[in-house]
Amino acid sequence: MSDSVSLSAQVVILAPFVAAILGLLVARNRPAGALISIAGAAVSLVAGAHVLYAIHHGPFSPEVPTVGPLPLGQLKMPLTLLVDELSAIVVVAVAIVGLAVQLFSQWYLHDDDRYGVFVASVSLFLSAMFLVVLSGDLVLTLIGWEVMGWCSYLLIGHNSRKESANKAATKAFLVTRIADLAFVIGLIILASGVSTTSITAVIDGWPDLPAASLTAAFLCLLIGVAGKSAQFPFHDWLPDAMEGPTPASALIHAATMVAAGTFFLARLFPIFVLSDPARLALAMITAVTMVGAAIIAFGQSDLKRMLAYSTLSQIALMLSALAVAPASVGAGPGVLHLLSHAMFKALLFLAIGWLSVLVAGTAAAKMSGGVRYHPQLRLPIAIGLLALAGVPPLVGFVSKESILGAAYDNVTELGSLSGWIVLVSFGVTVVLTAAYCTRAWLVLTHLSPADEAVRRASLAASRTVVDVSLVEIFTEPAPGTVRDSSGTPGQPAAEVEHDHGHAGIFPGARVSIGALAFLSVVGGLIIFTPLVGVEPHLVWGLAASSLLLILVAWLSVRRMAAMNSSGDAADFLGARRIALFDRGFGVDGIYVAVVSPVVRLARIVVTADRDLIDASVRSTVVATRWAGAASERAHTRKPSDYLVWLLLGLLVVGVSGVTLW
Amino acid sequence: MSQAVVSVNAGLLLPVLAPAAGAAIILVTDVVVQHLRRTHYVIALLSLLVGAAATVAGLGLGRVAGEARRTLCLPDGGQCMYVADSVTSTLQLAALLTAALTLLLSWPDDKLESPGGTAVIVSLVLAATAGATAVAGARDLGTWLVALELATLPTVALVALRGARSAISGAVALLTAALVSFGLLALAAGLWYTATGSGFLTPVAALAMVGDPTRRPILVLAVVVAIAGIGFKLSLVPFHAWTPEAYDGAPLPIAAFLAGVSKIAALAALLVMIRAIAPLGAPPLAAIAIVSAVSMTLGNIMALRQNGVIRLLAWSTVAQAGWVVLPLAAVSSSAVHASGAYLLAYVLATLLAFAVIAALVQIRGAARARDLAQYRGLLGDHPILASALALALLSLAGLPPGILGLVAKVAALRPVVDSELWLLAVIAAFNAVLGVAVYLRWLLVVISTSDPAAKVPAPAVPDGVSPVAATVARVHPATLVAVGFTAVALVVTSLSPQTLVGMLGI
Amino acid sequence: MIHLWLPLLLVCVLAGAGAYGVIARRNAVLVLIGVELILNAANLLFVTTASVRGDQLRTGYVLTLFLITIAAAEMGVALAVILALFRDRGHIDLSEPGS
Amino acid sequence: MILLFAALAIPAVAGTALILSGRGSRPLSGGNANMLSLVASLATAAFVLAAVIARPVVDQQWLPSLGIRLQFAVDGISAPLLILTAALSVAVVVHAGSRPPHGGSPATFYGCLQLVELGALATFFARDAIIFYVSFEIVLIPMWVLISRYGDSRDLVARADASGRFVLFTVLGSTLMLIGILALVQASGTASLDALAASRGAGLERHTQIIIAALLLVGLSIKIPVFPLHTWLPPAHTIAPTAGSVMLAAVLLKMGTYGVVRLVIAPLPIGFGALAPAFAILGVAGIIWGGLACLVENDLKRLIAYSSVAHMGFVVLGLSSGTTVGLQAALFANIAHGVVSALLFFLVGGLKERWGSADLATARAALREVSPRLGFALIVGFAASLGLPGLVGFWGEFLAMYSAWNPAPDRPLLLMRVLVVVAVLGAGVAAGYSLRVLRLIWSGDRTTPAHTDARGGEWSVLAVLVCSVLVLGVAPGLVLNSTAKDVAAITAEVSR
Repeated sequence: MSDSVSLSAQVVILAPFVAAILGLLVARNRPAGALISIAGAAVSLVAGAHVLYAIHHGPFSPEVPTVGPLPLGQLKMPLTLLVDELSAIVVVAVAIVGLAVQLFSQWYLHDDDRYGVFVASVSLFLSAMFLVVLSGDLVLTLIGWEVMGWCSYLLIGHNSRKESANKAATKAFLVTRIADLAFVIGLIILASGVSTTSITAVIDGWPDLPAASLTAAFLCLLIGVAGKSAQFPFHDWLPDAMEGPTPASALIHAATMVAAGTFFLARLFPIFVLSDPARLALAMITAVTMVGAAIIAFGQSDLKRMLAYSTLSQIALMLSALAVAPASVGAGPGVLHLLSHAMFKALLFLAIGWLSVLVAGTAAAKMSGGVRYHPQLRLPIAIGLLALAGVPPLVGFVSKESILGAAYDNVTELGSLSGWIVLVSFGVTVVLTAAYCTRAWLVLTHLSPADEAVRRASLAASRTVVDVSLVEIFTEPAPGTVRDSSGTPGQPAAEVEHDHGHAGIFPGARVSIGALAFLSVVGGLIIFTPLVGVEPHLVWGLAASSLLLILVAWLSVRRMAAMNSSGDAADFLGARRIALFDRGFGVDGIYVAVVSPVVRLARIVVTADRDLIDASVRSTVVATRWAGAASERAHTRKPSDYLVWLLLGLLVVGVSGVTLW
Repeated sequence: MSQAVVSVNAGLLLPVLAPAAGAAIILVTDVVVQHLRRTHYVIALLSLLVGAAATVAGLGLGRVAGEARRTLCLPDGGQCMYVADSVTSTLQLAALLTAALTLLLSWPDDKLESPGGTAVIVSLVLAATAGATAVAGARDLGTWLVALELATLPTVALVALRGARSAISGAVALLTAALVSFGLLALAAGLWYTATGSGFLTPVAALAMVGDPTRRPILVLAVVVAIAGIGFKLSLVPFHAWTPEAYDGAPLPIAAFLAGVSKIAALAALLVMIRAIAPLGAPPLAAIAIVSAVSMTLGNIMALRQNGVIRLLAWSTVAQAGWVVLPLAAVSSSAVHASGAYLLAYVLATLLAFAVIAALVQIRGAARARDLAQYRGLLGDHPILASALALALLSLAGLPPGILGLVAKVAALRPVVDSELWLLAVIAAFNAVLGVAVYLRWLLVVISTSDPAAKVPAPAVPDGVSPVAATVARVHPATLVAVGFTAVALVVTSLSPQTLVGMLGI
Repeated sequence: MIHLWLPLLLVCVLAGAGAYGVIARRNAVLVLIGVELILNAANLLFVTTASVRGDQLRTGYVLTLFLITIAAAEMGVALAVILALFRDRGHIDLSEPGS
Repeated sequence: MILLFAALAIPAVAGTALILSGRGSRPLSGGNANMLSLVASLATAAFVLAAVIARPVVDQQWLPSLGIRLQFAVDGISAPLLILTAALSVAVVVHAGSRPPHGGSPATFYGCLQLVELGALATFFARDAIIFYVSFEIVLIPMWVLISRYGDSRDLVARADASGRFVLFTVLGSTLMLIGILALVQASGTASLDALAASRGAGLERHTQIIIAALLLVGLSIKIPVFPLHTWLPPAHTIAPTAGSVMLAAVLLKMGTYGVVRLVIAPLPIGFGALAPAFAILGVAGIIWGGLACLVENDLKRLIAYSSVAHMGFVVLGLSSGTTVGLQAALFANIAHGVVSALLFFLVGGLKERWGSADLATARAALREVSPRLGFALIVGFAASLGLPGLVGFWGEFLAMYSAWNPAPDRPLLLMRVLVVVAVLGAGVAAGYSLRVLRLIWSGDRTTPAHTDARGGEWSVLAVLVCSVLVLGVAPGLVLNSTAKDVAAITAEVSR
């Protein structure tokens, strides 16, 4: 079986990669593009499933070769894949979401002239994510990691005719890239310690090496993870990334890029647990993010952005599991939540995307009552929101409770600060999550007729560039979220022009939503299989109290919603505050504060390059001219003067000759 | 006076005797048959070629450290007054061929001369050439002084003979400098004699004083005063001031002569002295280093300002003279070879440049041929000449395809580096840059497309006649031969520098 | 060696005077005289050295004769050029810039 | 041996013939010149490829008086560069076929390209230090002619300035290098690069090594170019015609770093070790400096020139580390930059011709809208330029940083690590300027003024380069395996 596992693992990565290249070649041909992209994802799913099956049924070699080791002298770089239970199950989850997204895109983008390019990018994205998941080498991880970032740039900026999409794409890439700089250094430190980039060697070797270096490495890695997983303070790119088409959002925010950080830390969990300072840092980051994002999510006027903030919060949950899980528990709870989040969040995005097509918008006002008019969406969205809120027996409940259990174990076994931090923030987040889920549900099922009057022209006016500096990208408020003076919710630009008319949803897209909904319901059962390696471990007291909290949130949001006519509980906050929420409390300011000095510095550099460095070069020209003019004057053409020179020359030559010889 | 000079090898002396005899024959012929022109040139060229042929045996080609041939020796196996080793023979060959090319260049001009002027000019050229070949072989103070003066005085006359105003001031500048320099050389000879007690400019003589430390400063003084005296002839700063005046004032072929034969004679004289003191194990000569550095720098800086090509070449001579003596700052045998090699490369390239200018004088007239701005579009109008000029300029700049110049630069820098004269080497590097600027400034004009707004009408090239044929038709055959010979020589030596450098021996 | 002082001093004086003449005089003929002084200094040096050294070849004396001859030839050319200069400009002032 | 001579003789003869043929009564037409040049380049490429496979050795007397021998050979380090040179020479000719040169006779243009190729090939073939220098100089005049005659003719003063700067800077550099070479040859008694590498500086005093290494490094740094000796590069690139920019960036700059490996690191390990920290500092300064300049530069060609400075900074950093990883990184980054800069300059050169200028401050049609092929190539080019993993630019940068984090024992560890941190910031800046350019010209909704997309020769060249960027990015072993053995030989002493 070992050969077939290796082959399948390679196919998992190669299939979407080949699909991406082929897809680009046939980008103009829509059916071919659809076929190739869907086939790519499907092949990956099959191969992934085979890997998952095979490794539980027989011996296999975990190290799978790729392009061969690189000859780098002292540094060993085997560039192998690492197949084990962890990577196999995540591969399958990613492949499911990927296939669903590809199927859904076929319908969602059926009138987009760049459909072919889009699905090719998605394929490449999937390939990169598979690479991260299957990677047994830090460098391969980095490759997948960054390629995903680049693909996210392409996907978010898919509608490159629209300025806001371009800005969001640029922002997403730059923010994650800057965080990745630290990530690269972290990887270099890890590799340096053991002179190899093999992950197994890193895990085996580091326990014997100085803990300070390990902490340094992980602090660097955490910055990268925070960037990629959109954790505070790098979180702001993700809500803006909603500018991308909904399938892209589903892909980026459900199973792949943002979860890659979780997966990577889970992969390195055996040595991550050795570094308490790094774990504390992660706990604090995630605590801030999970609570903050959940609060902001509640106040969003745009339901898609609300989902984006909920993603931040949920990712923080997964990461917090890694920050607190005792070594005995392992990375299982975090990974479990990764899987469950992949299912229900993909479900939610696709379903909201579907709805947005039907109601032509994603703003809360636009979607108000949407589910009532489109009952076929009632069930999927309900399942998704329930899972998100963590209501039993849906998959969200199972995974969240296992995280809770891990935190509890931490507090009881280790009693560390991070355990407490996570436990408390978890409790707050449960309430808030239930609250915004309830709010969303109430909005979607609101009775009053949808306000069809609000239609704003696209912001994507034709671009007249003078000089777009990087500052500008960050200084303008996120588009489509500004409410005008009448208090009418602004139309988010994302889906405005996306007019599918009443073209019926394609069966493939419908099936994919159905499958995701099914998995969200029964996915929790995975805990009873050996696939994840998590002991069914519910702390009943905590589970009961979290259920209680959910109930309380449900009731209070219902009350709030009932108090205003729009049925939107968030209106309770008032227009001004919601605008503040929509801007994500202005975290953009941090980026501006970072970027504008850089641009100022760049201007100084250009000036210095011209007026200092190059001026010194030019000064030689001036000096030469000046010397030429001076010596021109000296050459008087008088023979008598020349005779004086001659004898002076004799003097110089004589003196220098006699003294210096 | 009991010892007489016993050995006289006339064959060995032929490089000196042939041009001298040629000069005599021409003067006699002129007395007998007046108004001859072509005959004089033929006689002169023949005598120069005979002399050149006589040098071939002494070249270092294919021989490993060939034994020097000597004559005019003292009887008891003592020292010789004339030594023809590979360096000597090569410099002699170069001087003779350069003189021949100069004559070829002046051939078309001779209609302008007064009747009988041809004989005077040609014989003066031959006389100066004889001086140059003699000084290369001279190993005693007397021959050295006389030969050097023989190489110098006729050039003053040659410059002055044209009688134009500019020629007079050139001649005066040249004359005054020559006179004072000769005075210095005489002093240097006296000091050498005082220091060594010998009239020979040989290592044996120099080594004789090693035991007496008080005489060493006198020897040094002799050397540096000689450098100052020869510096004038080599156009080294600050002894250079006559150069632009004389080049500009003199007829073009004479300027070429000054740039060629005169420089060969001067370097030959300097090399005689340097070789004499080289075995002393002398430390680097700061005097030469200073003079070399200043010459390069000033020459290049001034050349950058010139708008007339002759003056530009004059200043380039000053700069190149700095390069020529650069290796001599390290007093060694390899430095002598390097200096000789650089000189050969410089002379060849400069001659080609002068030959092209001479051809252009015939096509376009003197005024246009001397003005840098008028070279615009030359590549389109006269591709052959422009290509030859480009090759010459690039050789002077030391850039491929002028690989000869490049190799010369390598050779010149090597002794400097070997002696670890880092500062001098770096100054030379900067001057290499300045030099490139000088020659590319000219080349840029040459390869630029001609300005359509220029008032000068395009040369009337009939349709169907290639620019090459048009060029050939309008240039005197002698000039064409000169251009062709130097160009081919430059190409061949660029492909295989060994043919030139190897002459100097190892 | 004390007796050498005088001739050598004279050499220096002659050379210095010649150099002064070369530098300070503007008249071309006076400059020529300066050069002659330098040459004579060299001659004196040769003779002095030869008398001390007892050179078998009599180099010093022979060279002195050589120098005198060369100087004569040189003066011939020089005077011709100066004459041409005078014809051309009407003066022989070397401090006038050339054309 | 025939292979080697043929690989050098064909461009030499073809170049000379083309230049001279432009001067006859019936000058060669542009098409014929292109065809002739293409045939010559292809033949050269074939012989180079054969030479790379057969590894012939030539050792002949050339200038015995100065002890210079015609020594040519191929080894693992030079092989990738040779292939790069030969391939790009074909590419520039093909590209010029669909975008012909302006400003003078086409035959001369192609002739100069052939001579540039000759010089570059000879440099990489050379096994004698002096021959290396001679070859190094061969490229100068043809490149100068390319810039000064075929360059951007809108501002003639700027053109003369740019071409002059190029040639003068480079001559200064190469003459300093010559002084260094001569000193090296004198000190170690041989001019053979192989013998020099084998001796590893044995018998040379530390201070001698330092002086020689300093001379060589300063000289070569001008060519690379290393901050602050880079100011000739932006104007030269801005003015040069597309083919000139490509050869300049992709081939000529490589001669500098190649020279550092051959002439400094291999024969003077101790001297280089002493200077490596300073060299690394300048390299990293270049990374930051070039990157920052790109953030606000408004001329696209200048921008790419500055990004070249930044990229070469990574090469310098890798070289300075003194380890096998570092050398491998530098050599790979060399090739990577060759491919990427060639791609970008082909693109930008084509864009400049279409737009009439390379000014970013003017509103242009979005490339993605009007010319998707150019847009695609651009996005791949800049992705590679910002060092995106999986593309060719990544490996050199990452490995260079790794190597500097773990430098050879005689390097100051703390300093090198600080430099890595700074360099990584430079990589961040690279992302900034790359995205800035993409935002300005790739995305957006303008479709006016419309221009044509890449077709024919231009598109095939771009496509091949895009493929190389991908293939080398996915399989860096193609280059690294070639260089590994010889690099190990060089660093064997250093790393211990």
